[in-house]
Amino acid sequence: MRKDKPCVLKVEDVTMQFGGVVAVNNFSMEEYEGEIVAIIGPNGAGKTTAFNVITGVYAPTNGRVSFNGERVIENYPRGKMKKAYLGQNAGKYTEHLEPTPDKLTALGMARTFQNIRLWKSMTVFENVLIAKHLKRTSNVFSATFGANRVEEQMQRDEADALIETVGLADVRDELATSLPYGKQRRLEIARALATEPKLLLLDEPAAGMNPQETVELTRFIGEIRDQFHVSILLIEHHMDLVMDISERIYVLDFGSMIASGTPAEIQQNEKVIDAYLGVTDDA
Amino acid sequence: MKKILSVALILCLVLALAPMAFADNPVVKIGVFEPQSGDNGAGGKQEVLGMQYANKLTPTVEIGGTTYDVQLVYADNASSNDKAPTAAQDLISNGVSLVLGSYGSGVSIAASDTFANAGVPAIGVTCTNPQVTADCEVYFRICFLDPFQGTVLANFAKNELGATKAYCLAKLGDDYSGGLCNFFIDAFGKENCVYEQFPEGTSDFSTYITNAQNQGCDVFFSPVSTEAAAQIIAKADTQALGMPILAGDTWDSNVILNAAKGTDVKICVTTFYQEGADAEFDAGIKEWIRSDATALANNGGNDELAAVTVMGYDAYYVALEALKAAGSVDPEDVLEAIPSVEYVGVTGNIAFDDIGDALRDSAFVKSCNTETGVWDFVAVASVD
Amino acid sequence: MAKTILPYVISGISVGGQYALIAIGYTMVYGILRLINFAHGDVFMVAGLMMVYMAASMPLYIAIPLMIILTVFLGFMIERVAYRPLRTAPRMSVMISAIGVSYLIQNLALYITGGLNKNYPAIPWISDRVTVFGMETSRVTIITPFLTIVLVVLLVLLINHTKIGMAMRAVSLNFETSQLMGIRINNVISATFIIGTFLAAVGSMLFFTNYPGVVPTSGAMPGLKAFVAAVFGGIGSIPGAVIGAFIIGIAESLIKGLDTILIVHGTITEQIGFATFSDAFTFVLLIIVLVFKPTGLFGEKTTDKV
Amino acid sequence: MKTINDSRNRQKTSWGSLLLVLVFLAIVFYLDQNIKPTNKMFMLLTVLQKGSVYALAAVSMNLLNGYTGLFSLGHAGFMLIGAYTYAIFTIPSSARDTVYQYFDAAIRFSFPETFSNVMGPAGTALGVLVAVILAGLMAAFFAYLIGLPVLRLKSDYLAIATLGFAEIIRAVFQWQKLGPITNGSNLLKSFARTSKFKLEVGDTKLVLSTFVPVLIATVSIIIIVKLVNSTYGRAFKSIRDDEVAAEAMGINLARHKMISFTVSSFFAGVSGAMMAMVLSIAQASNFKSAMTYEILLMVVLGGIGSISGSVIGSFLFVAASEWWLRGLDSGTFLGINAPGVFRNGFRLVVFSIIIMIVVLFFRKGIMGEKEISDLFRDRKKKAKGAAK
Repeated sequence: MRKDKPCVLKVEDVTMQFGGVVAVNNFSMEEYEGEIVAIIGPNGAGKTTAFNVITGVYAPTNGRVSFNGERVIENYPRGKMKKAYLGQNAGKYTEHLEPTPDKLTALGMARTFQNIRLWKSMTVFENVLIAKHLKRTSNVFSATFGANRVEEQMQRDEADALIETVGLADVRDELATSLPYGKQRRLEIARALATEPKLLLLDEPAAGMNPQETVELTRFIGEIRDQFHVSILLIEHHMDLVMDISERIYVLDFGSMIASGTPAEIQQNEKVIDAYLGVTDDA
Repeated sequence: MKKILSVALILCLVLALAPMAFADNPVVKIGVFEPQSGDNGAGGKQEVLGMQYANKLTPTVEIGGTTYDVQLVYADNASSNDKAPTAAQDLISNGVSLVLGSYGSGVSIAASDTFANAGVPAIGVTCTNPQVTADCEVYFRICFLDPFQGTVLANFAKNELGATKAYCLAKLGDDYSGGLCNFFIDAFGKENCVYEQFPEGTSDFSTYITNAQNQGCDVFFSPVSTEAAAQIIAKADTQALGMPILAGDTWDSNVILNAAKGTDVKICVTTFYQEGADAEFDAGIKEWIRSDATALANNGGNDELAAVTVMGYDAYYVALEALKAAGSVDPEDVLEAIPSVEYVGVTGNIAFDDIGDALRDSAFVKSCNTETGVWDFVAVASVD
Repeated sequence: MAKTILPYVISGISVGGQYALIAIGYTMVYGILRLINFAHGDVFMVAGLMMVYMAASMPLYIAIPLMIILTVFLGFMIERVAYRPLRTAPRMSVMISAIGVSYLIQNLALYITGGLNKNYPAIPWISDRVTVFGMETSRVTIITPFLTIVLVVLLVLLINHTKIGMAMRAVSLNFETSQLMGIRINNVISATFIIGTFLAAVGSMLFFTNYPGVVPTSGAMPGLKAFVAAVFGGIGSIPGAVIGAFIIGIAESLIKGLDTILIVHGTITEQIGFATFSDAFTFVLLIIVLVFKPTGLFGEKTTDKV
Repeated sequence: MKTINDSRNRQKTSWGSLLLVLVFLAIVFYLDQNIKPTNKMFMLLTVLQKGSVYALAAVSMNLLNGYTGLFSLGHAGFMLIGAYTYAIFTIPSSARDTVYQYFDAAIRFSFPETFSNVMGPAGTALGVLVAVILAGLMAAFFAYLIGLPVLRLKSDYLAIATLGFAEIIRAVFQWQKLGPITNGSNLLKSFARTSKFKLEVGDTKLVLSTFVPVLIATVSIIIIVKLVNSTYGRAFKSIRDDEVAAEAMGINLARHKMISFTVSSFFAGVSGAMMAMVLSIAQASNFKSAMTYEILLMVVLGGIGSISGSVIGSFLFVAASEWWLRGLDSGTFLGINAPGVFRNGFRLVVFSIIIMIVVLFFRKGIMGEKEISDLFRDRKKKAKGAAK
């Protein structure tokens, strides 16, 4: 643990309840600057839901998320949920903060998607360039009438540099969707990096990849962390990858956290082994 | 495919521009600017019938010593104000010397600018709204105006029908019915009128009938298109309206007669012509309508004369007079000649005042005989 | 007061019943294909036109069934020709196709009728004049709501108790899964269109008997309003569409008479001109529903998946 | 290296396009002077005038439907607002009482008149320009108000809600109680219109009837092209392609949708103003949903997501329906004389069949998502590839 570094992400008592189903139950975690942290768990454990809460897709039913020491998401059981709430810590949180995902991205969180969501009709270059839109200072008028030429050129250069760095320069002008799967993943990560995040959230980055590609990806994620000075939070099924690069792991099962610790600790943890029924290898 | 399409389109263009076959005599073209479709399609067709009949009787005209064949060139303004300018332009580009029409005031107002811009004179046949000729140097007309017609109808309602409260119904955005209602209300007294407008595409007139009944009106004034009229009459019958329906010249049509036949609705209209005023003419045109299948269909399937048909007939001869007086087929000369044209037509004497309006001071009032399905003459009305 | 309002309500219920019959076609198609079938209103108009032409050349007892069969066939063919080839295309394309079909049908009707108003034939008995509560009206006005309810009950029975009905429910819940489970999607969709157009054909008979003018644009407004009714009641829900249609029919009728009602009642002395908004009001209602309760009165809530 | 080439190429294309546009404007100007209304070829000018109105309307709709993926059907409503704003503020005071014949006109102010009193003839032109811009702003303002509640709605619900709003706007403008402003449901006329656009230089009268609308459309479309190619345009496209991804990449959906919606409506308003000046009348009943559908079909014909496509689509649409296919309505077409078949309305039938064919079998329209400049570039690329 890098507790000497500042805390980038702090999740406190997050509970997500859909109707009468508690998908995530009282989940808390922390991530420190420069760390690679993984959330694992069997199918249906609530990983993706937790991920969607952190990235602002769903508002949690109860709990709080802080980013860079600043409270960004907070909610408490309201309205119909007031009575129906089945989780814990009711009454602990009293504010309602529900930013849209773009606000969180602006603060420095960027994500990728489990089922790659690139912009289909656009080239690799455009995909990266659009993610730079967030960093503009121009308004719609100055952009239309070309008063932002300097900024525009700068963003184009930055996008090109980024494409070069992630090794997609040879396919710069190809349609994003025409790339092989592995490169699409890479592009999605590059696109997220273009928003200049402090925290990069990867939703099953190795899903659908063969062992060879997975190995490459593992190396790639490590490189990114060092080169772009980002912290990384990932959800993953590939245990090889997780154990290889994560510094700490949180394990979810049936919505609740059953363990957390270093890869070595997790591999020894009985509860985790039980949860996975011994199938800790490639799930 | 795209290439074929574009080639085909260009081909169309070329062929459309290819010159027409020439007749022996030189040709003078008279534009017929009338709705053939849309709300006023039926009325427009009836108005055209008169011109066609006149053209058949008098297919040539002597202009400046040369005999010209008169060719009627048609353009459908589709009863729609936004299609009217293009239809007008179509006629102008076709080289017409002057234009007749249109049935329905809105399209005439809409097209007036196009005619003015090209300097092509137009003679309105039954467009009664004052705006048609106001502010437009090239527009003339041979019919009376709405302020006159509205007053005649209001007086008739008050004096002959003994009405004290009138229900007025117009169509939204229709200059003819809206204008006429306004002038009717002016003459009848605003405080004694209920004025409502229905949006385009309305098919449910039952509520308006109910409104009239509930507000205790004793005359139902609805100078709307014949399309709507047929439905209003049907509803008036099923809901037992209980007051006479009053309307303007558009209702002088066999569409109304067909709709009203067999009902117990009382309908009175003002119009330009009363059948029987010129027996010879009546017989001739009826004969022609019966013998020509298209004409018969355009007249609604029988030979009952509409006043607009007769007006169309007169308009054609006024146009010929204008051409003769101009001594040339150039629109500019025709425009100069029109103001001084005088003509004695089937519908009465026709002459123009300073603004280009007809000098007419009387209208016929007719009522519908619901048993026989014909118009009964009621009175000749004028304003003091 | 009651005497003043009653005629509006009765006329509104009647219009509502006719809207309901059209709205069911919308709601069923939307439930299954997620498509606003813009051409549905025009099919309704074509049913009216066919009746006009057929009644002129054959007795009514042949004309009416034949009209219904041909209308159903038209609805079936529209789906076949204009929607089926686009099954995998984006939703916008299908909607554009629907608008294109509507444009084509209207223009065809314009061509055939020459743009003139066609008078709907009087169907004996139902177009007779009757007196209800001291109010004169035609019999069709009274029959419509009852006939509508009977048809809707039959339809609900069909959907709940037959195999094809079950398939329809399955498809509207999840298109892909039902396909995987071996439901012949195309048959289900065809059946939906057939039922929808059948009801529209019946609706057109009632509607045009009541308001006997048929023009190429006759279907557009009733079609849109019926769609609004379907949204209002919660799209995909048949009872919802029916209730929505009745509410819209009555509201529309009352709006047209609101000036009169208020004047007779003494609330206002001068006209306000509410009647101008009789069509617009429907859309106001629509937008309010969409903004505050997007799933309509009886629609079920759905959550988007990321 | 690559980036420098890239930006140089971009500049080259834009200079080339600009030159083409100038040549086009010069041709239009020449035609304007030489084709008189009585000439058979005047239809060409009519097509140019109406075509430029629809081209702008189609391009602005494309900005929304094609580039931002917001399926809105409210275009006719915004054009109506534009047309009325323009008309009301350019009716000269002398004509006002004739136009508002049943009402006591409330607004007695005309931009061209006021400005020409101060600045002479140049003021008239400025007045027209101000009125056109005001027309756009008014439409954009209404779009903003409407957008607040409805832009959250998804695809077809948005379509039907905007369609509904257009109907509501139409009803409001026809309301008798607003008569002093809108002239009720009656038409507005006598305002500044293209047939009166003339410039007197010494003794020669220069006709600008076609040039002015074409110029306004051209400038507006260039602005839209600029917007589409800017960082905002790219953001719109990302929303179209994948809304969830766009939001996750920091694009504020509500804000960008609103920008696209208001800008699109601004230009819809401008095209409405142009419609009024070309037709020389403005009337609410003309701006029906059928108009929106027609514009949509033009967009589809040209290719959703292509601005040059929309322009080509609308000119083809207007030329075909107003000019080339007219023979289908009047008895003789392609030399075939068949009055029984080629009668009123046949043109529209043929036309709608062509459109259905495009919709079903050529879903990408004429241009797909490409622009004319892309075609040149592709050709160059191909030529290069062949040389290799």
